[in-house]
Amino acid sequence: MNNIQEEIKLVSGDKTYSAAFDHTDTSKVFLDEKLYEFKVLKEYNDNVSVISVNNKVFTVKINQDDRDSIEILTTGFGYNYEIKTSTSSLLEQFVRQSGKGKNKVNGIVAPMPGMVVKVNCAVGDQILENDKLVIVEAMKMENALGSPLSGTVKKINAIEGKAVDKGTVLIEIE
Amino acid sequence: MNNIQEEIKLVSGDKTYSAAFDHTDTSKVFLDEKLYEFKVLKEYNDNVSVISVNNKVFTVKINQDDRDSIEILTTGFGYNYEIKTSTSSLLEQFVRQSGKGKNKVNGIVAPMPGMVVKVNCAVGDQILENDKLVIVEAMKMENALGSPLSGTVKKINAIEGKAVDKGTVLIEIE
Amino acid sequence: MFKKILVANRGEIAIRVMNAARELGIETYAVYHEVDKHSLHTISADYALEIVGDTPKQAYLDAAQIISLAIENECEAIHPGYGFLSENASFSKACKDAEIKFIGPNEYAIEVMGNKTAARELMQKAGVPIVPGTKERITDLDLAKEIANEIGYPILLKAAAGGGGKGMRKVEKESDFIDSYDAAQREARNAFGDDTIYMEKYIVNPKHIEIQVLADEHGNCIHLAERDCSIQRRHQKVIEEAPSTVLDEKLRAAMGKVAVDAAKACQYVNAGTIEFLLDKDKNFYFLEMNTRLQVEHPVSELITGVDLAKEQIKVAAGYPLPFEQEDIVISGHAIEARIYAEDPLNNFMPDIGTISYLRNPDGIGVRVDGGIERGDEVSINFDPMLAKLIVFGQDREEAIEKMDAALSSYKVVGSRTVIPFLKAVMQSDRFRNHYFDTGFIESDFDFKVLDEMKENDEEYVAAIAAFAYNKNKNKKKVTPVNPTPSDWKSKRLNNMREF
Amino acid sequence: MFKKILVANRGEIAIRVMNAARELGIETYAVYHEVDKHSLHTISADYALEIVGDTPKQAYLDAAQIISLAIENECEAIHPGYGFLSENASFSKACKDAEIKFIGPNEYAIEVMGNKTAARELMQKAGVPIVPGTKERITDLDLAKEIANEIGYPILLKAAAGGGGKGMRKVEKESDFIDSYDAAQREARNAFGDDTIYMEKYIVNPKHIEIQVLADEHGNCIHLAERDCSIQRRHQKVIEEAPSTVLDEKLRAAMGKVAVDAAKACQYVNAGTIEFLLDKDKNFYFLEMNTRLQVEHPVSELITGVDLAKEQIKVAAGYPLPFEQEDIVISGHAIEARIYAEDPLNNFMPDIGTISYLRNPDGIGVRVDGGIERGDEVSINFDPMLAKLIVFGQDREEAIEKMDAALSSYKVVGSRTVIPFLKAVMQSDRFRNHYFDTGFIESDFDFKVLDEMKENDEEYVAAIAAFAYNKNKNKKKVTPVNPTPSDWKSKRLNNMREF
Repeated sequence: MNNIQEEIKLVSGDKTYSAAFDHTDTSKVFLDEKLYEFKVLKEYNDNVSVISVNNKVFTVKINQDDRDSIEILTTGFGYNYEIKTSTSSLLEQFVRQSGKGKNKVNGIVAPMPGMVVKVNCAVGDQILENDKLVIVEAMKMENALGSPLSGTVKKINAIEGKAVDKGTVLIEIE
Repeated sequence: MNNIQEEIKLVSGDKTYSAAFDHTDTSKVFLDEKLYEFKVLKEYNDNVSVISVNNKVFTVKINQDDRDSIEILTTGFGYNYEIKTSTSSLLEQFVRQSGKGKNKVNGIVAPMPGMVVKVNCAVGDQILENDKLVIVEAMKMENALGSPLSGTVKKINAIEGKAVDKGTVLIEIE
Repeated sequence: MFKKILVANRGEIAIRVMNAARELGIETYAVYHEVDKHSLHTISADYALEIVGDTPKQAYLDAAQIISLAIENECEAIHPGYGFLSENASFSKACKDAEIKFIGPNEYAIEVMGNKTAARELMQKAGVPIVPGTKERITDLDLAKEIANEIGYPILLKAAAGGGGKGMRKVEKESDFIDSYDAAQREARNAFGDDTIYMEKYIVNPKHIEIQVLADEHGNCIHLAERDCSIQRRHQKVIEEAPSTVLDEKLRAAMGKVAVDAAKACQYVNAGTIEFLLDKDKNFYFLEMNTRLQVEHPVSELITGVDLAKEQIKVAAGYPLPFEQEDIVISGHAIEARIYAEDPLNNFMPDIGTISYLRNPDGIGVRVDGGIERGDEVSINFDPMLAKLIVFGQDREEAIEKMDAALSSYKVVGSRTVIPFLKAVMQSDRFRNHYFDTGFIESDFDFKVLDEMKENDEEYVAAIAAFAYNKNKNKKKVTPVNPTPSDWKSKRLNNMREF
Repeated sequence: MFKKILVANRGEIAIRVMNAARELGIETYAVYHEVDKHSLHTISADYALEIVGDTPKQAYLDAAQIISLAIENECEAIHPGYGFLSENASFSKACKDAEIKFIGPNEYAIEVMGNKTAARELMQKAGVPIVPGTKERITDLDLAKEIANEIGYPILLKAAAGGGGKGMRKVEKESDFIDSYDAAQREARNAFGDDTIYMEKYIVNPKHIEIQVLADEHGNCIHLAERDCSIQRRHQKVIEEAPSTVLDEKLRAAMGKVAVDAAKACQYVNAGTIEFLLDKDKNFYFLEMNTRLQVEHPVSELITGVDLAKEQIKVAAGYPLPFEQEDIVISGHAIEARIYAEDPLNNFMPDIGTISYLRNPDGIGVRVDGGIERGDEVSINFDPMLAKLIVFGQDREEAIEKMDAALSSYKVVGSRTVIPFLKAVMQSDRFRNHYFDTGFIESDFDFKVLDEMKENDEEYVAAIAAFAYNKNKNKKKVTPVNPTPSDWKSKRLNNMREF
């Protein structure tokens, strides 16, 4: 492992993997010091490719944006990783210490596009985690959406009868 | 048919179709004065598309080069058309009159890539149409290729044991 | 036989029907809304006719427009598939008035069986056992609560016009009654334009068993044994099989006879299904009749050898059934799994997106009735069912092995799917030992298994992420062609398990 | 049961075998040459191992390399598919020496049945009827001509090591003998590295009937009825069906018994096929034994319900056959059509190219064993078979209807295919009335039907050409991005019918 060029960390939930690369050979990756050898067998449109990893075959879609996070979609599952280089780790540590962590949504987010059928709360209501605060209809099914946390309803963006996009913050809670 | 912009002829073997277009609406074609209406339902890579013609659905690959000839591949069949605009018709007439018609291959052409197994003639041989002059092996099968015309062997380009590409003129005959 | 038929539907069922028609030498006409012009059913037809509407749904529900297209194109019959116009009595009648054959039952059967209250009454008269409950529309909520107390909780609220779990609510205790009633009514109104709700006893741990019937215009009516459709999420079927492991020859014959009686009672013609709840003591209760071809019809086809879609067309063309009850012999075992674009790790939330890569499994005893192909988008306009995977084995064990293997061969990349969940069911002891009822997913299935399945590959997938990062590193230094970030992240949200 | 097997093949048969293994819970290892790394069999496997060689063929034939990969990856068995190493006796032995199970017969059976002369002798001893002819290698051409005169023309020259029509020549008259002999010998040398040729009586208008056998390591050997593979071009099968319409129960039992005797005579284990010629008087003659799974095995699977690839693996793992002869009941009718990238309007000349669009038919009773997907190239490196389409119907008429419909649903765009030809066969009276023999394509099929089929759509296609011209007209005025003309024209040549 003399040719190791760079080490990164991949963070997925509470798991962290250390990856190291051989700069003379991009087909090799050391993950937690175990060697993985890669072959790209086939590439399709839309970032889909078939890759063999130590000869094991995976058909995956690899979504990568500029903010060093990668999503790997297999048949059925989606895996998300934040990439931490030594620089980004330091930066993040700094940001965290300054109390400006990543945006965490405090409230209920529309999990998919749909129509707001009913809002079950008002601004100022004290609510508990899992309280069903809003009902959204999508693909002909009603879904009662529960609060991810206990707190007070701060703002209501959902309007009965109106369509909402996926990701819209419907109810803000603090 | 007041908006007719241009008329062309499509020549396929001994058949000729006259096509006219409505310059206000490219979804319409008049072929031998019958109206055809088009919708492009879907487009794939490699010039493949699904087109409805008077609501009838065709999945086709359309190969068109700059020399105004079009090939349409369906499942199973290939259709080839030479496009004659009024200009090109005149030009062709002129060329034909000058005795410089289209290149017609005089001889045996390799119908596919393969290996020359045997040459059954020598330069100067008098041969008849359908005489099997050369044997080419391709996809593990031997194919004895016959002459498309009677005449004299002018030149032999096929060498036993050598690979040939599709379209190579193996034996020239005059 | 007809020369041309119009298929007034989309997706896999439209393709299924067109395949059947093609075997009978019939030319097929698809209808499509602009947003559906590239869809597989459109491009699979011999002819494709555009229908217009503010929304695709409106277009597919536009009876008058569809009938006039059929007339214009000299189609002699219309197959409605399932959903859309398939259980619309006035559409059946409108077809008849236009002298176009509706490939399905007459308006009377649709009408009466489509109304839960009327259906219960008719079934009771025909000697079909029904679940205790109200026979009329709930109007007086206080009275309704009294009746509920008499029947005993849990009770079930159901939309009279409903089906497929929509407008349906289980009520555990009296204090939940009003909220559940409101929700069921609202859902029913939105889904069916009819908010009539009735209630019945909630049968605890029942099996959902349904009997396929087939009747011709000459008075012949037979059944094609049962399907066990107990594996459901949100009252909607996910896995179906035939035959059921809990029916013996005697019970099959008894339920079959009742189903045929039910069909005859509503003067049924064409293919239909009588759904029953079967309790642990093998009591069965009429649930409803689906007056159309069902999503899960293939499992019956595979164990009986009868092509139901083809028989539907032949019956509509006036042919008598080519077999009698005693000719129907069941052999082998069939299982169907619905391939939904839903995230089983997130409460089966539909997951839209582009199916960037798709490869169906193949081989002996493997059938895929699919509605999409590689590159197609899964949109919110329609149900998130991508395809149905149906397998046939010499026995149930082989069918399960085959389903498990076929699910492993399935490649769907671009949206989350229920495939891992389906695999987990095939591997679960409860399913293998046929110890499951309609509460299986809600109560008995261990979702942790899915987390474990996901973690199984985690090491490799993390390595792939690292590999991709390393490979793309240099690329990222050049100015991106498209500087706007891709939107995949905004489409993925965490913490959605509890909603 | 094995935990891991290596499949030493490519294309549809490798995928077929991997499907079977997956059902048995076995992990699958594909092997691929660099040019095949993107191929469907490679990307369908659980694991894919690269094999090297100057040509892909050399790599797939490299027994030592493949065995050492199997050892390295702890694969307990190797399935050879068909072609390549499948009928290589020394490979079977090398596997045994390496303590890896060869999924197929032992070296003795391959050796003896692979040599036409030795096979004839052994069969004659076992009481299997054989075609009159030479039993030894032709060495003296004058003597050979004498024998030919005795047997009577036409005679057939055949490579001892041959199979699938390679190294085979029909000789109509004495004056053609030498030329035909030279050609057969040359072809045999190139194809098999063995130019031994023998000759036999050419049976006029025979049916090609073959019997599937299956034998385990415990002395059990049964047959799974016959396949009729009479529809051939260039002595290669295109359409196969089971059962044959010309066999009755008695003849089936007689031929089946002879086939089992033949298998027992060579101590056969695993799946194999005894090929016969059947003349008009129902005399049958041993042709050869294929000591491997055959391309057309699916038709037997569909009428018997036996999964041959799965049974092969189970037999190799030491399991006894799970059924006896009397358990094998045939029902329904199955037809297989091979989807070749060949131009039937041009003497079935292989047509290479990119399969720019591909869509397999689907539905009840339709099976596709395929080796390619949309976007793949058909190269000259391998046989031009894209897939096998196999259908099952309750009877022959339904199977034909189903095949006809499935062929209409098939979409293969990018190379010419035999699909229109296959459709024409399904629609031909001769085939429908089962009045056909091995001379069907050469002598009885009317190729004008194909011209008519092509012309049927001509009007629409010409309109499409005009539409495309008009649509692209404006585009052509801008400088083309790629100024070199596309090469499609150079790939298409006219006047190739007579070659």
